[in-house]
Amino acid sequence: MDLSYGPQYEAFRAQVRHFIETHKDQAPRRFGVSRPAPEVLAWQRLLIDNGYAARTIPKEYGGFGAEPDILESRIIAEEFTKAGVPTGLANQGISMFVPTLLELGTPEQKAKWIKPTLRGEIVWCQGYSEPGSGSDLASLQTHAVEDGDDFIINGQKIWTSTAHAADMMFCLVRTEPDKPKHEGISYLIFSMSTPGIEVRPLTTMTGHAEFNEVFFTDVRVPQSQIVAGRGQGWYVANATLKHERGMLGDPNQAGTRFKEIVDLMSRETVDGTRLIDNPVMRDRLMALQARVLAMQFHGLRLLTAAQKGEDPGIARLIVKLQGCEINHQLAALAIDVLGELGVLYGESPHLRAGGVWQHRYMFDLGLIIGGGTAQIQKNIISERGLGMPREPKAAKA
Amino acid sequence: MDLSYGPQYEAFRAQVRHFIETHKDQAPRRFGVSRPAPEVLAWQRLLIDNGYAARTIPKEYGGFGAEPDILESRIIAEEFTKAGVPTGLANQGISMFVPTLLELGTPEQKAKWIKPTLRGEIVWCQGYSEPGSGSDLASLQTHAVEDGDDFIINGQKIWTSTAHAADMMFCLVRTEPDKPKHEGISYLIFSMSTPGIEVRPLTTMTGHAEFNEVFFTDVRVPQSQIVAGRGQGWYVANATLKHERGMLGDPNQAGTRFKEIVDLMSRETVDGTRLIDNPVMRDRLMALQARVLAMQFHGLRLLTAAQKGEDPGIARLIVKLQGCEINHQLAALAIDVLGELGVLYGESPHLRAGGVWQHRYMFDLGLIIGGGTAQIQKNIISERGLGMPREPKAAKA
Amino acid sequence: MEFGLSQDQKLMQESVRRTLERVAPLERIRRAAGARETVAADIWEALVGLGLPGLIVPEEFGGSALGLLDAALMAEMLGRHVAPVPFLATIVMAPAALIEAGSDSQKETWLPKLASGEIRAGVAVSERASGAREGARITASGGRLNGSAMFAFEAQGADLIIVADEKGALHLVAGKAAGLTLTPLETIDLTRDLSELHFDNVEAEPLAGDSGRALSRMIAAGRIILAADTLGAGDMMIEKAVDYARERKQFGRVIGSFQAVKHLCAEMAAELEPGRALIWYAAHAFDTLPDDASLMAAHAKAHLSEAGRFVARTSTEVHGGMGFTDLLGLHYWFKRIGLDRQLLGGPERLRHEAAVAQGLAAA
Amino acid sequence: MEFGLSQDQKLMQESVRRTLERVAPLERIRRAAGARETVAADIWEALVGLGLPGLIVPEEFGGSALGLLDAALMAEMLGRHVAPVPFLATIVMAPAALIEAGSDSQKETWLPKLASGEIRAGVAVSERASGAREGARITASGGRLNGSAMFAFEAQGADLIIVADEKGALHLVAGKAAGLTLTPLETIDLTRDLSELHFDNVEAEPLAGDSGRALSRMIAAGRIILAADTLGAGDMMIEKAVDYARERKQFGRVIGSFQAVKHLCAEMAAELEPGRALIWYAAHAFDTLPDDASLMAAHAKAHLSEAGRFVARTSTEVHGGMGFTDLLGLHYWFKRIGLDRQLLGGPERLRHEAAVAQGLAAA
Repeated sequence: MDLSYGPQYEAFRAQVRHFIETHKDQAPRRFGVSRPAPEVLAWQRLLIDNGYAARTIPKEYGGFGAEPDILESRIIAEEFTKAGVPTGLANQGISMFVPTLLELGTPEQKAKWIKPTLRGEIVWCQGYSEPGSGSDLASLQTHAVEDGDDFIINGQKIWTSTAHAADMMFCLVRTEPDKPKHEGISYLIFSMSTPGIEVRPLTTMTGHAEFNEVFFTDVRVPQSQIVAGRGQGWYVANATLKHERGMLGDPNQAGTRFKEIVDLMSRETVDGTRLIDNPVMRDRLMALQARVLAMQFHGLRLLTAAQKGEDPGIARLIVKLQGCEINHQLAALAIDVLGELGVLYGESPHLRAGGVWQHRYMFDLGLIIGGGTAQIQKNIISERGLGMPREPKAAKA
Repeated sequence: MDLSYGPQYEAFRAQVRHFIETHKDQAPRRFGVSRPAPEVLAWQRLLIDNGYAARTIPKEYGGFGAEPDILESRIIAEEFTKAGVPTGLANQGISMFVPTLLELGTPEQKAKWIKPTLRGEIVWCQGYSEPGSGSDLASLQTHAVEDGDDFIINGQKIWTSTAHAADMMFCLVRTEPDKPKHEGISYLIFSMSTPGIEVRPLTTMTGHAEFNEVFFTDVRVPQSQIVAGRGQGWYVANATLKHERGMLGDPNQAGTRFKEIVDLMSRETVDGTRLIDNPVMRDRLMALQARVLAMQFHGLRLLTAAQKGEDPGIARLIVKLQGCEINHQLAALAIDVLGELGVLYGESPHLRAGGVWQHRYMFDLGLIIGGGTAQIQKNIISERGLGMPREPKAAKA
Repeated sequence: MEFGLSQDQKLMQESVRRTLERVAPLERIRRAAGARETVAADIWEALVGLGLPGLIVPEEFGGSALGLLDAALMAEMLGRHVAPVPFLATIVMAPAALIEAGSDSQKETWLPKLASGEIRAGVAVSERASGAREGARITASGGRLNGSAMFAFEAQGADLIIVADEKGALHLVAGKAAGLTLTPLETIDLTRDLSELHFDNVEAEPLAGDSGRALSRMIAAGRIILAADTLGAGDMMIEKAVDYARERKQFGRVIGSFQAVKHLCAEMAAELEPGRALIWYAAHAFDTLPDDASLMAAHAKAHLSEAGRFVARTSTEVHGGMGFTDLLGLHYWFKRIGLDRQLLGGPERLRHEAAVAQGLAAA
Repeated sequence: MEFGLSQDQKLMQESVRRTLERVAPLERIRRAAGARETVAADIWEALVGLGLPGLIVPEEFGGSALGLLDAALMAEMLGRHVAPVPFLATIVMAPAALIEAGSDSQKETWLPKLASGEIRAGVAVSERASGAREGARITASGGRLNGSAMFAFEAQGADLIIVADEKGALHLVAGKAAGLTLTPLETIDLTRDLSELHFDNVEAEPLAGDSGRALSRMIAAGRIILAADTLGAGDMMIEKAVDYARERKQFGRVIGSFQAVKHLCAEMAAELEPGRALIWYAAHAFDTLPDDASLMAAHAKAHLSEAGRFVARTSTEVHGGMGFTDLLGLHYWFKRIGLDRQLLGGPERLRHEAAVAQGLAAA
């Protein structure tokens, strides 16, 4: 155990701090979820030029070209978070599509798409899930039928965040209907302005449209816009997910939320008594703090393992399940602490923190479900982590 | 809702009280789990003669011959419990075997076995579970092979309480190995002194041998000692279980345990502060009280339904799961209240209440597992209670 | 000894259920929620037609003189259908207070009109039931009220509001009294209304009888009603989860055939179902065993709040992504259960009150 | 930045694991438990051979001068094998107190013999760590101790016992001192010893240095060790459950292919695994960030106690009836986790201390 970073990394940290100090006035206030505003694009350029975004992407594709170093990445994240300054864009184009293309794209595809994507000039959305294909993604039905040099796409995608603002989509479609389900899928990229694409906002339980549905009616896409060949889509998608898994997420989010609740409990009163002085509420708070701390340290453990190239095994597989659960429980505690204030919403008077806890309590439940439900996570933990057998295939009725 | 019993039942209650008042000096102190002592046998006779045991069993078979009346049974149970006087014997012979024989036995079998069983003169044990057949009871392997007019039994049973003290066993054995598993089982009765039967005490995690294993080596039993014919054993066993289900168990056990914990918390101190004055412990206590009360009232609801001959549906199916869980949680709270005192055991100084909470915490876990594990209970609740589909049969590998 | 519902009670509950199935389908709820319509006139009319407003009002004042158990059975149906109609305050808590401690004239003035559904009543007692936030308080002096009450129920459009002052005394205030300002509070649950009331020297009439007892009765009644509302909403969420799991296919099977999904559904039922008998007993105690009522009301609401939260979350999970969207409208039930939990005292406070009621904790 | 174990630490842990696999198989544990043998001589000798007794003792006194993190890794292995050997008091808590606040002469007298395994030490500090039961208390006056300490660790056969008096001052008492009566307390866990000590004017030598700090250090150390013991025992219970579920067949399938059983196993792993990093950090804090140590020790023990209880129960359930019998011996782990939970403060008390340590509650 050595929780110091050592002189070399501390020097790097100083450099990051200096950059932030010097440039923070140029940082945009909010990134938003739609198209990046001009000041966001400028900020992104600045970050890339200085190695604080697209850090390890080769220079020839518009990145900074540094060697991968997990600690450097963490230091960058830590310092930007500490300073309250936005880091680089982290949209699905940058975090999912670019790594995929780097690994599996043709030289032409890489040359054409990576640089403007990194710079935020092209916004991508992801077309994977369908209404009938959630946990069982490989059963997707959106199909692309050959027509000369083109495919004609029909079907529907769901959970497509930023579809309303995206220029392009990377999309899984069924091109080989006669093959087994995993082998009949291709990975296509196309412009969202292609005729026949309709985007409808998808309102969730929070009352907001955080996602979209996307409908395809005879959408014509050149066959050349396939990545990695016909029937390779499932393989490509899993390569993408592998990249996603490489990103550990910020282990400090729950910690930040925990601190917010301590503040809340120290401020809010019932009959003049602060909630932090309620022993039962405080006991819940402390039980959650232990969980939050455990997951923070667990995240550091995974970071070290990643840095050393070690496989942390089951330790990695539990992160999504536990992380989402703890966030949800934090929100539940905050709501209980707030009492009736905890059900106010919208633009109500007396709303605390803009209703963020109410929103989180619902949105975090969505996160428990999304990206592999808790049930799917437990399948993965037991099968890949503990080596338990898969469920037997059902006999034909 | 009418929580009074009405004049007729209150008259009955007075009669029960009078009986108890008059005869309680004759009541044995402890029943024990082995062979009934002479004073127990005498007490049982007295109870039967007055209708407080074997109440609804026909007179010709040695019972009292009353019409079934659930409220009368409840009043008897309530009054005996309140007075701290033991009710009649409730061994497996009386509660499981007698109802089965009444329904499915031949006239000769009924005439021979019921009366001495009711009187406690014949003690029975149940041979159902096997080491390899727990949740999947119908897969049992103990087999009986025809040999002239006899069967020759070989195999092993487990979880056989009182086997060490029993005169007789009612037992499920496989007699038709070529039939589907549910159709190849027969229900046999035989003496425990038959040569080839070996009883070995089965020590559990509590450190006590609450159960036994029973081994059969070439045990010879006349074919006439079958109940309801060859291959009918599964049907007979389920008829027995139906009777068991009819008995609702004492809905007040958890209530009694709850009161014991309140006493415990009012008495035990840490650094001079009573545990009941610890707000966090008290909160757990209150949360459990609500669950205990809910299950008590739930029991009354089922009682009324049974009395009216109504099917309470899912309400009945959840009782085992919830009841066992609450008892286990009560024991867990008691142990936490006791702190280090809560791990003392055996004959240790300072042991509270003879270590009953420590024992319950473990034994109640056994009850969660026994008689259909929590997982089997959830299968039943979802399938029979909620109408969800059974798991598909596994395809042959 | 009969622990259960009478034939009449079953019929009445069934009749309200059928009416709500007809007049309050999901599309109607959606429309009402979209329009912030917490008194859906058509649904309200249908319930008035069934005599719901006079449920617990004595016959002499035009009511049906039924008990809180009957009211709880109705609340269960309203929760089941997330009905956007007043009930908690206007049909239960306000009449309960008037019945308990109103003078003859107060009863004659208000009960007949409440029983007929001609007028509605709100209540402002949250500071006494859940504790005061932000120093909210009402002072009473010389027949005038001053101060603010933060979480009043069904006060929007009410003709009468029953208000507890900081000492727990109850006052009758006209909905349109001069000096009374009402600020609607938007909550996650758009099917019911919550308001902040500000009193600037507002004329008020004290409730004639024992206010302390009346306040404690109306709070107990309210808690039981909220528990029953959660029970009904939870029941529906379980049914919806089971139905969805029987339809939805993944990996070539309906998801309801996966043991994980089946067990989630079984756990929901096992957690929620015993709460039904607890509510029945609490309501029955309110009607006939008043010494038990406050304790049982606290337990019923705390317990159903916990079971309800588990069901709300789990049913949503069983629905997967669809449960998270607005498409199926499942969130209306989720939010109704969420609101119930926070009104008239959260579980921790209620458990503390339960301990106090049994002499196990200092007040 | 390296959050993890060094190569040396991994090797040392592996070597103890292999040794225990050899010398402490289930049959050996069973024999020791049957004979109430809490110092299994052969196992103890094997661990002495690995230098375990001197683990945290400075080199000048014949020890290895390793940290609490190393000790926690050893404790994990001992929990994993439910080893019936002293560790908590004799190898960690007593040396920690002497190192922290012993005079040179006290260190010289005791540490070398402890480090060599020649003698053993018990500690009697439960009244300060968990609170006093039954008015147990020790008064110190004129170099003499009087009163009783109820839950002393590893005091049976110890040559030295470190005792906290009612004011938190620490004293060194010879195991055979006149006036000291030791009553063994039998617990559910027959692999470790707990005793009641009675002092009748017993000669004692005060620990030379800052007793308050030494006491707080030894309690923090003890809590971390107990948490690690639970981690190891819990890990083993998960492994045993998984192995059993892969072997045991019901309904024509191994039960480990049923989703319900798989998910129970997944939940155990998900609950327990993050506790490992929490223990590592707490132990590391003890070694290098002393301001954080008490808080982290409280959190680690409370958290592992809760996760451990869940694992102990769930693993038993996965084993079905077999888990409930003595046949597989699973209960030794169940009980070890059960004992760990109750020593040096249960979760509620520890969470309160965690709040106090952060200024969120009054002491």
